[in-house]
Amino acid sequence: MSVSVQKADFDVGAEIAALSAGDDGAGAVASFVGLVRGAGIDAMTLEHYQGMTEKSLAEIVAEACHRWNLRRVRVIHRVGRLLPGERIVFVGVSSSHRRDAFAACEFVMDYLKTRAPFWKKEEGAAGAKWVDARESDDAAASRWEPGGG
Amino acid sequence: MSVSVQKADFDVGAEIAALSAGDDGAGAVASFVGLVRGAGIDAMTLEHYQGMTEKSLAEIVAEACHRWNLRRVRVIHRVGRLLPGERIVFVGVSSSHRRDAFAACEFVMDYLKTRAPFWKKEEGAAGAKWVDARESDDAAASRWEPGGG
Amino acid sequence: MIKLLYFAGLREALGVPAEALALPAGVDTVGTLRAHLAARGGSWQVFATSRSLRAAVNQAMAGMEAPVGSGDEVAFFPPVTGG
Amino acid sequence: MIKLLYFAGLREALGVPAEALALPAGVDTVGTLRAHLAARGGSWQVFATSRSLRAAVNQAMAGMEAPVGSGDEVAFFPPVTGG
Repeated sequence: MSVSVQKADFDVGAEIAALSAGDDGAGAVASFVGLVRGAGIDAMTLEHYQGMTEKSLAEIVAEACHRWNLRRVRVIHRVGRLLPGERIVFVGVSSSHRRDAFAACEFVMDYLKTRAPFWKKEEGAAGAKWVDARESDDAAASRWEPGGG
Repeated sequence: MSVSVQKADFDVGAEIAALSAGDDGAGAVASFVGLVRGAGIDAMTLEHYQGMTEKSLAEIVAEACHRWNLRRVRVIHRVGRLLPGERIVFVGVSSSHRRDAFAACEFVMDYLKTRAPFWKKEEGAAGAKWVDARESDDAAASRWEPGGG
Repeated sequence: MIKLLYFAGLREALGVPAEALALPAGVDTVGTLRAHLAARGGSWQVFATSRSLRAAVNQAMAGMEAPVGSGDEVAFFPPVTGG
Repeated sequence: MIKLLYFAGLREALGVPAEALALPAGVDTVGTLRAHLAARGGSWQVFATSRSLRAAVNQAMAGMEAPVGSGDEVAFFPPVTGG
């Protein structure tokens, strides 16, 4: 149940291996990597609200652990300036069975997208522009609410 | 759209990196690793139907590409004798957006579990025993059928 | 002639992984092939008694009515348990 | 005194990332704080006009009715776009 907000890149293979290392009850590890897409942008800068970011990520992970039968959860989110193709975010979940791992991993991403205080600014040919929040992200998150989806 | 059935282990980090390498339209990579659980077993041997296995995995991947907007898909399934904690299967999917990647990754696992000709035999204190198919796997796969779930 | 393959627990129960078979008269589907194999008796009766046995013809899953003809590869096996 | 923080496009529009504010009389909720800030005029009117502005009190998301008191950390920002 570990959360990191950092400038540095991370080692996806090592993070995934750590989710089941020494735990022979872990039969399933689901993970997600989000990357900077290059569509018309030269770079992206991620701003965050230090303190609240870590707190909100920890709350999202705790909620996932409450909803599903999980063994370990790892969230890493980068901040600062990133180039197209660079990794932004990692979410990894281990569990006994795959259903819990898949559901929790997608849940953490959906909640992170709508509840964790990060903001993206894109640099392109036309200058720099803050990314608008997407309604589809709200819809994705609301699937997990009672009566949602 | 690459499928491998092999005795050798695989490098999860390298496989996930390859799913987006050189493709700056890939914003999302969802992946799954299945591992041998140690609950009461000393080892597990995976038998397969060479030829049909590769064919059925390729068909499952093709179906996923038909249902969702995907960029790359990678499936690796090991055969032979494996110890608790060892990796059995890898499924990785890249797409522009996370929803497609998550759905396709889980779909491939659910179909693989019920349609790809692999069989597990567990070795434990009481001897060796073929693993019974689980009804929950049929239920998981049927969620993706018309009217399923 | 057809090529017959058996896998996993079925292979072990029969004690044979594969065989070549000259198709007898009247054996032209997965179902009639199963009946023919079951008639061997002993452990082969599983072809009559098992409800969970699966079949593939030329490496595609096949039901009882699927046609079987000379040159085909026909496999029988328990429900799959990979992943 | 409260600590005020502004993030992302809002921070840029206001030209200030943070400030300390002595709470005026009658300012005791996120809503009344927003009205107080909007009254500064100029770019601060966004606190009156924006419907998408979010608030957090002591690092927890907060609605318009959430109480604000001395010692609190209050942040305003646009909808989040991480991940």
